[in-house]
Amino acid sequence: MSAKPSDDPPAKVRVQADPFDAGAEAHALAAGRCDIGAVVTFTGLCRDEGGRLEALELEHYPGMAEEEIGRVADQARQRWPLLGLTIIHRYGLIRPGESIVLVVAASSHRRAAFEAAEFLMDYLKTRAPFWKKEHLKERGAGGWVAATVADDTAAERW
Amino acid sequence: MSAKPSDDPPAKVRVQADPFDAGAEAHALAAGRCDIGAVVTFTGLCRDEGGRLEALELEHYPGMAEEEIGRVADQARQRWPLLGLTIIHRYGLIRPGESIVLVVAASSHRRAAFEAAEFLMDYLKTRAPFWKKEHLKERGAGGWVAATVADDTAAERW
Amino acid sequence: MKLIYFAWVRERIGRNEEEIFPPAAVVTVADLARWLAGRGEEYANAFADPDVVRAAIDRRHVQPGAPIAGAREIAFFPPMTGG
Amino acid sequence: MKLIYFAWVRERIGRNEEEIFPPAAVVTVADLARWLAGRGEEYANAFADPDVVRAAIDRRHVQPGAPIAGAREIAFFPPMTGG
Repeated sequence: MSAKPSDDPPAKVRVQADPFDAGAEAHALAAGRCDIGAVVTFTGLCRDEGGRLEALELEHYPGMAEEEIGRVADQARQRWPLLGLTIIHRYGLIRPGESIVLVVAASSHRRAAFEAAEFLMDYLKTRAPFWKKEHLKERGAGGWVAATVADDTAAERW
Repeated sequence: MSAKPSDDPPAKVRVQADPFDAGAEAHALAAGRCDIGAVVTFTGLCRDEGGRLEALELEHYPGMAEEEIGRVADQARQRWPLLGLTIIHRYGLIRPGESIVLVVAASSHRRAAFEAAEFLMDYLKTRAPFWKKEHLKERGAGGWVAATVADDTAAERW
Repeated sequence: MKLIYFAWVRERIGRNEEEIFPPAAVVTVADLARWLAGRGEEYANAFADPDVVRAAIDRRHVQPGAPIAGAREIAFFPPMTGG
Repeated sequence: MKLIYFAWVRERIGRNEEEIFPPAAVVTVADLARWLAGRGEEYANAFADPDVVRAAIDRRHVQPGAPIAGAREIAFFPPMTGG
């Protein structure tokens, strides 16, 4: 499948400390349109790792974070015929149960929306300049979360 | 991957004429929980097919629709370790831009949530007893939408 | 037993549902479809391509070879187009 | 040129950023990492496993062999764990 990003609405990319409203973002993407047949929304949340975790601290590279997400978004828009795309990534202190990242991909058919959303998450995991540090309930500041081979492998699928 | 459906919360399955709020359903699934790391929400919407379509009329088999969706949901819960699952399918007259179907799958990791949501949509397309009839702007009642080979092929992947 | 029809199968036959009493020789879903097709033009039209029409017994999908004995409700319908 | 550090690279070096003036023999990102590692224990510690530390030049990911000539800002950081 091919698509011309120049004809599509640009991706909406935001890097912010504040929480976001996933439902409102997904709704905004499709509101007033009659050509969208499928909207896939991915929300990544902070887990407490079996009660061990007090919070995650997300450090990011200001400027590059937005730019790199924008580049990954452009890749997705070149590979799939998307009719809308929103990506939001939070930084700062995030508690278990809170959202960290949002990807909303809209297309006329479901396969493109699913594939683009999954591609974007795989790529954000390995290319977006964010680093997670654990804050533990028991001992305070824990270590930096290690990158996983599984995430690298997932990104190499595409 | 394996999971014991008996230990999981049951899937929430609804077949209804009324619209639904995708964001509220996704939020309800994860609210108050700290073990969910990924929520994938799929919304299927009515397209106007380039302005041709006035509305879709969805006929369904009352009783069997809920039961068959429940069976497909059980299959998904057996194949992936889901921490929450909501499926809503509308029937009746649906206008372009309105939502038709919702799948929300929650898991601790993204791969299971993505795969389960995609599996569910592929299976709902070919197994849930719903039939779409087109109402055209120009000539009134159109024909019944034909099942596509692509949908059958998609369901056979799993 | 009760028969129930959906979508263009329903429209071609001209009714939503009916009670039927097929002869003993009608054993499978495929037998039933053939027997129905012989009941008149509207049925013949609905079952013109027997490979296309799908069936459910008591709200579960079945193959053409499925026995109908003991069924309370048998549904005939086109390939599904939900989702 | 300006160097900028993130996560445990930043913590080990003990600063967020600094201006540096490497000698002309430092041509690539890998050269720069080796040169930095020789500046003291905290740098040696940060670049102990040079295959692990990633780099960006002017906010774009680069490979160790990338030339640093003309760079305004070079960042060093561990493998990313966002998403």
